[in-house]
Amino acid sequence: MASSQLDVGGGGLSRLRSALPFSGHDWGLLLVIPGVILFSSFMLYPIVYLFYISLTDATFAGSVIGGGAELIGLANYAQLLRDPQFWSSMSTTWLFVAVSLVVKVFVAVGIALLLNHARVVGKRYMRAAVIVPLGFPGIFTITVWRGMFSDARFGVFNTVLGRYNEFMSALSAPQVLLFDVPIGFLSGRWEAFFAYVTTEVWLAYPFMVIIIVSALQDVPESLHEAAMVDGAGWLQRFRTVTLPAIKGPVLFASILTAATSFQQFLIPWVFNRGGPARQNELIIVYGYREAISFNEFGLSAAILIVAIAFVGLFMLVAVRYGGLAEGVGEQ
Amino acid sequence: ISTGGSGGDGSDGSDGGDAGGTATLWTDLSDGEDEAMSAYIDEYESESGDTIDKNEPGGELDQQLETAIPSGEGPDSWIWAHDWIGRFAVREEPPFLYDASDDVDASLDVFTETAQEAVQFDGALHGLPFASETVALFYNEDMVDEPPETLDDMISTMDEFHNPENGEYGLSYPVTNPYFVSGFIQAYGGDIFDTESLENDLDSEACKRGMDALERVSDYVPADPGYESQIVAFADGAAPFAINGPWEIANLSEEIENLGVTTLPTIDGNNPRTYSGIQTFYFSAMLSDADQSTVDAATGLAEWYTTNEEIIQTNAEEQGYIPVLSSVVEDGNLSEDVRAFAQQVDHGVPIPTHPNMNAVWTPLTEALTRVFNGNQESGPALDQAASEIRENQ
Amino acid sequence: MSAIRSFAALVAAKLVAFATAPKRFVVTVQRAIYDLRTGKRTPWDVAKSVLMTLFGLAMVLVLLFPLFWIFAASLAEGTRLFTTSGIFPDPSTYNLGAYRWVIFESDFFFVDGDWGYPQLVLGGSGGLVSFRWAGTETGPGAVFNSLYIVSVTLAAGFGMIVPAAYAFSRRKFVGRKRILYGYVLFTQIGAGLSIATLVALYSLFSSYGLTNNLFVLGLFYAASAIPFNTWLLKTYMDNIPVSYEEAAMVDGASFFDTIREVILPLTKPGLAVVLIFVWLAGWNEFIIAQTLLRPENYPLSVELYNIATEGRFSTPWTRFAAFANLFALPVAIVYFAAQRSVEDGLSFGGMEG
Amino acid sequence: MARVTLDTLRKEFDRGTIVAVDDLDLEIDDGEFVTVVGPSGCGKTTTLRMVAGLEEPTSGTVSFDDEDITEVHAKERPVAMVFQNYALYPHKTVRQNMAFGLKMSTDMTTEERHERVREMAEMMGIEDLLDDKPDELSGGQKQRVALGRAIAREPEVFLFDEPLSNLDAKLRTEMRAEIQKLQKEFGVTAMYVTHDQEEAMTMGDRLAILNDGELQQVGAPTEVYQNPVNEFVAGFIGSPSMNFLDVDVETDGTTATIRNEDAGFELSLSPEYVRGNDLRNGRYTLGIRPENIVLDESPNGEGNLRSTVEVVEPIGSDNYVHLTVTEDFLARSPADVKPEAGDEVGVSFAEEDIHLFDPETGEDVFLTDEEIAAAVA
Amino acid sequence: MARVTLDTLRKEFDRGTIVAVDDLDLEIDDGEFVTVVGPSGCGKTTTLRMVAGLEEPTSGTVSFDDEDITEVHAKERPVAMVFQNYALYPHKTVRQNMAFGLKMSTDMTTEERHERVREMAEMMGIEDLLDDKPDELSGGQKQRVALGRAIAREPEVFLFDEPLSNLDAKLRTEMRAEIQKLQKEFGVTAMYVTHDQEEAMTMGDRLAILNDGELQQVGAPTEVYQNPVNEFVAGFIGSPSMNFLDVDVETDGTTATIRNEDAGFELSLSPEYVRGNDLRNGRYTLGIRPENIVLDESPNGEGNLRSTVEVVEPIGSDNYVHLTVTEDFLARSPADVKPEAGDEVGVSFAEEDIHLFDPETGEDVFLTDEEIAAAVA
Ligand SMILES: Nc1ncnc2c1ncn2[C@@H]1O[C@H](COP(=O)(O)OP(=O)(O)OP(=O)(O)O)[C@@H](O)[C@H]1O
Ligand SMILES: Nc1ncnc2c1ncn2[C@@H]1O[C@H](COP(=O)(O)OP(=O)(O)OP(=O)(O)O)[C@@H](O)[C@H]1O
Ligand SMILES: [Mg+2]
Ligand SMILES: [Mg+2]
Repeated sequence: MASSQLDVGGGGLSRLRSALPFSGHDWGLLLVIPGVILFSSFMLYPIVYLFYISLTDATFAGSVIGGGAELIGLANYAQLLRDPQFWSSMSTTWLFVAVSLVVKVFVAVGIALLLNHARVVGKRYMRAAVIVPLGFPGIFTITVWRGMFSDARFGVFNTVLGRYNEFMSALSAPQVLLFDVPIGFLSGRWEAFFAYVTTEVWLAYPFMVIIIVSALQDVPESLHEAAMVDGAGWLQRFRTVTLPAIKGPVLFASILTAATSFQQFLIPWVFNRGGPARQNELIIVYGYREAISFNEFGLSAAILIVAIAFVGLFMLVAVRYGGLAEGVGEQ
Repeated sequence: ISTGGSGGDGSDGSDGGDAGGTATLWTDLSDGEDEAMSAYIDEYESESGDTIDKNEPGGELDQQLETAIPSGEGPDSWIWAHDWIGRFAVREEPPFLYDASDDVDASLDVFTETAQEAVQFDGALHGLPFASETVALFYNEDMVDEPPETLDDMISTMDEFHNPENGEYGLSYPVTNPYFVSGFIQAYGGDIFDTESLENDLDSEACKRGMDALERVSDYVPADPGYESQIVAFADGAAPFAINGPWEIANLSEEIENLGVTTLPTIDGNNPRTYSGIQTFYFSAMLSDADQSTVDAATGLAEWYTTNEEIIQTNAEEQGYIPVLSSVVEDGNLSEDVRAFAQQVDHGVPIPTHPNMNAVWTPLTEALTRVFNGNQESGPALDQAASEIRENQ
Repeated sequence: MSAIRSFAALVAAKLVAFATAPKRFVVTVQRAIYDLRTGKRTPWDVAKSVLMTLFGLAMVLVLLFPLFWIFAASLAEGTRLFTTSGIFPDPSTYNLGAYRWVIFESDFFFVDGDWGYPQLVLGGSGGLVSFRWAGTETGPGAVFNSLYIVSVTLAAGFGMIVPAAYAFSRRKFVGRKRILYGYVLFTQIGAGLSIATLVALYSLFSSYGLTNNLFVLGLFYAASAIPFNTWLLKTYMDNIPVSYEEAAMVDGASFFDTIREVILPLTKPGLAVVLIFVWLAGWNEFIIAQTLLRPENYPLSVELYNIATEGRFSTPWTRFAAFANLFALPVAIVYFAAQRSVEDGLSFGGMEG
Repeated sequence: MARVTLDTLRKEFDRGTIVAVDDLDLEIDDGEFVTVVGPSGCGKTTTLRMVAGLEEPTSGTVSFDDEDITEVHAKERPVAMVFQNYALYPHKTVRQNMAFGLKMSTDMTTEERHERVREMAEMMGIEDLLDDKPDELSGGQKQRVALGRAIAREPEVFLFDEPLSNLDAKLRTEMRAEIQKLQKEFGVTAMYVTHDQEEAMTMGDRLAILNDGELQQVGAPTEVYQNPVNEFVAGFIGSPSMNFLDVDVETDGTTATIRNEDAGFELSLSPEYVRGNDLRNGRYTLGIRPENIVLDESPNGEGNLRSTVEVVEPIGSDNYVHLTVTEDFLARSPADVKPEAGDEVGVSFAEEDIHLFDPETGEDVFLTDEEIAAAVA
Repeated sequence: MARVTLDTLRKEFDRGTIVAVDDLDLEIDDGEFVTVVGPSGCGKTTTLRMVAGLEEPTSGTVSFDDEDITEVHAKERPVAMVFQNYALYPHKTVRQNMAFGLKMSTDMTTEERHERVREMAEMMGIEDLLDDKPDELSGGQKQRVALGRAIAREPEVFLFDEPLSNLDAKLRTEMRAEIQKLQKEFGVTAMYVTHDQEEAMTMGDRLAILNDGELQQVGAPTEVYQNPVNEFVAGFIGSPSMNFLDVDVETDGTTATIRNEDAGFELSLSPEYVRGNDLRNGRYTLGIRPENIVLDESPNGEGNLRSTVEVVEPIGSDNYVHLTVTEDFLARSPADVKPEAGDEVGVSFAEEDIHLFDPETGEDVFLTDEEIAAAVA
C-alpha cells in the first residue's frame, strides 16, 4: 500500500516537473550541488588523501604533513595481506558485526513489541526513556560499560552474579546454575567479545527501537483482525502480520548499524585495546594501533582504506539486495 | 553570540614591541599541579618580561603533538616525562625537537646524574628536568604495623588479609602495566631494555626470575588489573598495600587515615629496580624557526623553573614531586613520603629514551596480561614478548 | 521567532503532559479498580495488564541500569568509580558537589566557572551594535562553543539537506541517480572512520589555515551529516503526495509560497528527525574537534573527554558523570519535545515490500 | 449453517459516553441473508465486529445455534469476514492471501488448498492475478480478492462490511449477483453491511435498518419499502428518497382533511383510511414517494396542489422533476412527461400512497402498535 | 465566464507508449456544464489536469476565450479544481484551507477572506467544522471542504474530478443540486469528471464520453441516451446497462429479419427502419435497454422470445428481472409484474427501441455517417 503511494509520488514527479515555472531541465541539480561540494571537500577529499598516504612509507602522522614520506606503490597493501593479524582482525570484526547484529535485532524487536503492546500502561514514557542512551556521547557510555565489566569481584556484573549465586545457593540450586565468579570479562577472549557485543547492542538498540516502533505503528489493526478471523493464533499472527511489516525497517536499520559496528573503535579501545593479546582487535583498532603504537602510518592508512572499501562494498551489496535504495533506482 | 572566529594567535608570538619574547607551553597536569604551575608562570612573566602562553590541549598530548608540530602549529615547549625524548629526537622530516645546548646558560651539573642523562639524546639537549617519579609501596598503617622489608614479609601480611570472597585483598597493583611492574622484572639485574645493546633482555634468566616474583604478588590483587579497579581496593581500606606513584598521595591521604609510603620490599635481598620518569620541559622544533626572543622565553622559563630551589622544594612538599635538583636532594629536607619515593628512584633506572623502547611496551603488556590471565606460563610469555619486540624493531 | 515560540509551547505542553502523568496513571488505576468491581473487566484481564506493565518497567530499568549507576556515581563522594562494598556508593554520602563543580568551577558555562552576562555595546568596533560578555574575566565557556558549532552545523546542514532532499524527491536532473547512490553508500562512512581520516583531515585543514576555526568545524560536521540525512528526508518527502503541491498551484500559489505553505509544514516530522541527527553529529564528536581546535575553543564534547583523561591513570568519575549528565540534557530536551515527530518521521512506510 | 442470535447486544465506547450499539435484538435464520443499513456511524461495523468476536460486547450475548459464544475468541468462531478496507496481507500474493484462512482453520493439504483457491479465483474472475501482490491490484480487484478469501473458507457465517463500495456500477452489479449465488449455494448465513440502500434492498432476504445504534425495522425489502414504521426508515429507504411535507389534519373520526396552506395542498382521506387509526386533529408529517406523484402538464392541470418546476433531470428511462413545494421536493415521471423549468404543473397523490408520521415519535400513524412492535422482531 | 476550447489535445506518457488522451477536440461554451464520463483509466483526469495546467500536453492546445494558454503556468490560470482525493492541506484548518486560494490569488483582506469562507462554509453545511483539521473530518465532510475551497475562489472555470464519489447516496443528491445551483448562479464554465454515468446524465448540460483516450460522443444527456453512436456508448450510458445480443440479419433491402437461434429470438423490422441504412445480411449486435423490454407473465405469454426468470430483485418502485437469454440479461418491469424465479415468460421489444451495432466498428447502423461525425463535435 505504501509503495503504491510512492508510485503516485513518482508518477506525479514528472507531472509536477513539467508544470514548474522553470524550463531548465536540470534545475534540481542546483539544489543538490552545494551539499555535494561540501560533502566532497570535507569527506571525500580526506579519503582520497588517506589513499595517497597508503601508497607512501609514512611512519608517523607528521611525516605525511611534513612531507617526509615517499611513494612506495602498493607495498603496504602487500605487507598487509601477509600480516596474519590483519586476517584475524578482519574475521573478528565480521564476527563481531554478525553476532551483535543478530542480538541487536532480537533485543530491539522485543523491546519495540513490548513497548507497543496495548496492555502496557505508560508505554510512551517508557519509549522515551529507553531511547536516552542516544543522547550520551559514546566515549562516556563506553567508559561506563568498561567499568561495569570489571573483572574484579566488585565489578558490577560480578557483584550481580555473586548475589545471584547467593540467592540460588539459598534455594540450594544445583551447581550448574551458578556462575564461577569473578568472571574475567575483559581478560578472556570470548568473555571480552561478549562484553563488546553487549555494549554494542546497548549503543545501537535505541535507533532500532525508534525505527521498529514507527513501523509497528504503521501496521493496520485490521490485518491482525483479519488474521484472527482467519483463525490465526498469536504466533501465527506475529509471523504473518507483524514480522513482514517490520521486515523492511529492520533490514534498513540492520544495514546501517552493521556498517557502524564494522567501524567500532571506542569499545575495544576503551575496554582492553582489542585484547586480550590483540585477539579482539577490530579492524579500526588494528589500523589505529599500527599508526600510533608502531609508527607504521602508511600501513595504517592501507588498513583503513581496506576498511572503507569493505564498508562501501557492504553498503553497495546491502543497497542492491536489501532494497535499501528503493526510490533511488526508479524514475 | 560570537565566540568563534580565529581564536588564539598560535605560536609566532613575536610581534616585536616590548622587549620580552612570547612562547607557548603545552601541559597536561592535574588541577593542583596546574594551579601551581600557572602561579609560577605569572611570577616568571613579571620577572622576565616574557609572555608564556600556557595551554592544556587535553586528550593524549603526544597525539596532539604528532599532528601539530609537522603542520607548524605546535607549542614551543611542553611538559612531559622524559621518555618521549628518543622517540621524538630521531624524527627528521620534519624534526620534532630543538637542541638547546647553545641557549641554556646554566650547567646541567646542577641536576642529578640520571636526570642529566634523561634530557639528552645523541649529545643534544632537548629539555630540562624538574622532578622524577616512580612507584613505591603504600601501606595502610591501621592494617600493617611495620612496613615490610622483604617480599616474604609483605606476602605474609597479605596472606592475613587476602580473602576475595569477602571483598578483601592483599594488594592493589596494576600488574599488567610494564611501568608499574618494571621493578619486579628488573629486580634480579635483568633489563627490560638494555641501553647498551639497544635490545630487550626480557628472555634473560634474570628477568624471568623477576617475573616469578611478580607472579607471587599478583595472586593478591583484585582480578581486574585495570588501574581504577586496583586502586579502589586499597582506597576503600580493603587491602593493606598498594603499589603506586606519588600522584596518588593527595587522593589516598584523604581516603586512608594513616597512610604510609615506603620503598618496595627487597626480593631475595635485591632492591626492585623500578623505572622512573623524569618530568621535563621539552624544547620543541618550533623553536628552530622562531625568533630568538621566543627561544629565550621558552628556555628561560625552563631554566628558571628547574633550577629554582624554592620551587623545587615547594613542589616536593605540595605535589609530592621528587626533586632532581642536586642541591635540594642533598639538602634532605624532604617529607617522609617524598623521601621514600626518592629512595625508590635511587634504586631504579630512568625509562630508556631510545626510540626502540617504543616497541617494548605493547608486547610486554600483552605478555603480562597473558600471564595474569593464566593463559601462559611466565617464561614462554617473556620469550614470546622478546621475540615480538625484536621483530618489530 | 515564531519557530522559537512554537518550540517553547511544545516543550511546555510536554512538561504539562509529564507533570500530569502521575495523575493520569492514578485515574487509570482507579478505572481498572472500578471496572473490576462492576465486573466490566475480569481480574485475569487486569492482571495481564499489570504484569505486562511491570515487565515493561523491569525491562526499562535493566536497559537504563548503566545510566542509573553512573548517575549514582555522580552524586557520590570522592572520585572513584568503584566501591568494593557493593554496586552503588553509600547513599549517605550523596551530594551535589560534582554538579556544583561543573557549573561553578569547570569550563562548562564559563571558563573556570566565572559567570558573566551578555551586554550590548553600542558603537563598538564590530559595527553599530556589538555584544560582549560582562562580569567575567575569563570569557564564555565550552557550552557556547558547542552551541556555536551546532548552530553552524544545523544552519548549514538544513540549508543543504532540505533543498537537496526536495530536489531528489521531486525533480529529475542529470546525475540524480548517481549522486543519490553515492550518498547511500556514504551514509555510514564518515561517522566511524573519522579516526581513519583524522590525519588527512588535519593536513587539509591546516594547509588552508582553517584549524582552530569553530565555523569551519561546524561546516565539517554538516558535511558528514549530509548523505544520511538528505537521503532520510528524501524518503520522507517521497511519501507526501504531490497533489498538495498541485492544489497549491491551482490555488495560485507561487513556487516559494508552495514551499513555505505546503512542503515545509508537511515535512515537519522528517525535519524533526533530521534535526536530532544533525544535532548529534555536531554535539557528540570530540576526536576531530580536539585535533583541530585549540583549548580556548574546545566544545563540551572535548572538555568531557579531557575530564576523562585528566588524571594520569584514572578518571575523576563524579565530575565526569556530572558533566556528562549536563552535557546530555539539551539533547534530551530536544528529543522529548520532538518524540512524536521523531517516531512519525522515521516511519519508513515506503520500505515495506 | 448456523442461526445467529443477537440478544440485547450493547456496545459502549469511551466509558459509556458513546453508545455505538444500543440493546440490539436480531435473529438471523440459518442460511438467511440479512443486509444491515443505516447512515454512517450508526453502529453497523460495530455490530458486525461483535459477531466476529473482534469487539467485546458491553452487555448482551451473541449465540450461534443457541450456543452462547460471546466469550469465544475470534479465531475459534466459524466466521469469515470481508473488511471494509479489504485488510489483505500486503506481503503475500493473492494466492497466499486466499489460502491463509484455509491453512489456519482446516486440515487441507497444500494441493487441496490451492485447488480451492483456484476455483474461487476463477469464480471471481481474478485467476490471472493469483501471483500478484495486493499492491499491484486495482481497488476493485482487491475487493474481489478479499471476498474470495472469505468465501474460500466456507464458514458457517459470512460477515460482509461494505464489500462492494469501491467497485464501479457495472462490476458492482455483477458481484452482487455472484455473492448471492454463492451464499445460496453454500447455504451460509450472511450479514451484509452497506450504506447503499439500493444494494441492501436488492440483496437481502431481510433488511435491518439501524439508526444511532438502535434497530429501527427488520423486514423483507418490499415490506420495508412499502410499510416503513417511521419517518427515519421512510426517508432512508428508497432512492430518490420520500418527500416530506408538514401538514395539518382535521378529522371527525370518519373522514379527514389533510392540508398545508403554504403549499396550497389539500387532500381528503376516505373513511377506510381514517377508521381504526388514532388520527387526531393536529400537525403531522406527510410522506409520499417520488414515483407515486402524478404530474399534470396541461396549463391548468389539476391535482392536490399546483407547483412550479425547478429543474428537470432526465435519467434516461424517466425524468426527475424538482418542484418548489418544499426544498428538495422531487417527482419521478415517465420519460414522456417532461415539463420545462418554470412551468406550473398540477401535482396529485393517491391516498393509498401517502404516509402520515407522528411528528413526535416519528411513527406511522396508519400502523397499529402491534405492527410497529413486530417490525423489529 | 470563459469558453474553453481543446484542440487536438494529446498526452502521451512513458515516451509515447501510453496514450492517455488521444487528439481530443472539445469546446465548452461560456457558462456551460459539461460532464466527462468513461471507464477507469480512460484519460478523464489527465484531460482535466491539462486544462488546469498541471500536465503539459504532448501536442494540441488549450484555449480560454480563443486565447491559447497552453504554455501558461497553472498558477496563472483562472481555474479552480476539486481533486479526486481532495488534496486538503493536512496541516491547515478547514478555514485556512478554504482561505488559502483566496490569499494567493486575490487582494482580499483577511477579514474579507474570512467572511467569504464563512459564507461558503454555511452554504456547504460545514460552518461548525471551520476550526477542525482535515483528519478530523469524515470523507463526506472533506469532500465538501474541497468543494468549498474551489468555489470560494469564484474562478472562471471549474474543474471537478469525481467530487462526490465518497458521499452516501442522500448527501450526493443534495450536493449535486448545490453544485449545479452555484455553477448557474456564478455563470462559471464547468468540466465535471465522474465515472458514475447517472451523475453525468443528471448534471451535465452536455455529456462527453471518453474511452481509451478517445472522445466517443458529446451531446445532451437524453440525446446520448437515446441515440448512442456506438456500442461502447450504448453500453456505458444507462443503468442498469443496455442488454446486448448477437443476431443474424437477413435483409432484402426493404424489410429485414433479425434472428438469434440459440435464444429463439426473432424480430422483423418494418421498411422505414431498413431503408436508408446500410444494413446488410450478416452478424450484428442488437442492443435493447432493460426498461424497453416488456414481459408477459401469462403461462404462454407471447413475445419475440421466451425465456426463464433467474432472479427477481425488487428495488421498490420497479423490479429487475434477470433472464437467461444471455448472461446478465436484465429487464426492468413495473412493481406489479413480479414473476417467480424459474417462471418462463414472454419477452418482447418494440422495433423503435432496438439498436443494431456493426460488430467491427461498433457503430450504430441506423445512424448516418454525418450523424456519427456530428456526435463528437
Ligand atoms: N474504537 C472506538 N472508540 C470510540 N468510538 C468508536 C470506536 N469505534 C466506533 N466508535 C463510534 O461508534 C459509532 C459506530 O461506529 P461504526 O463504525 O459501527 O459505524 P458504521 O455504522 O460502521 O459507520 P460507517 O458507515 O461510517 O462505516 C460511531 O459513532 C463511532 O464514532
Ligand atoms: N504520470 C503517468 N505516467 C504514466 N501513465 C500515466 C500517468 N498518469 C496517467 N497515466 C495513464 O494514463 C491513462 C489515463 O489516466 P487518467 O488518470 O487520466 O484516468 P482516469 O480516466 O482519470 O481514470 P479514473 O477513473 O481511474 O480516475 C491511464 O492508463 C494511466 O495509467
Ligand atoms: Mg463501518
Ligand atoms: Mg481519475
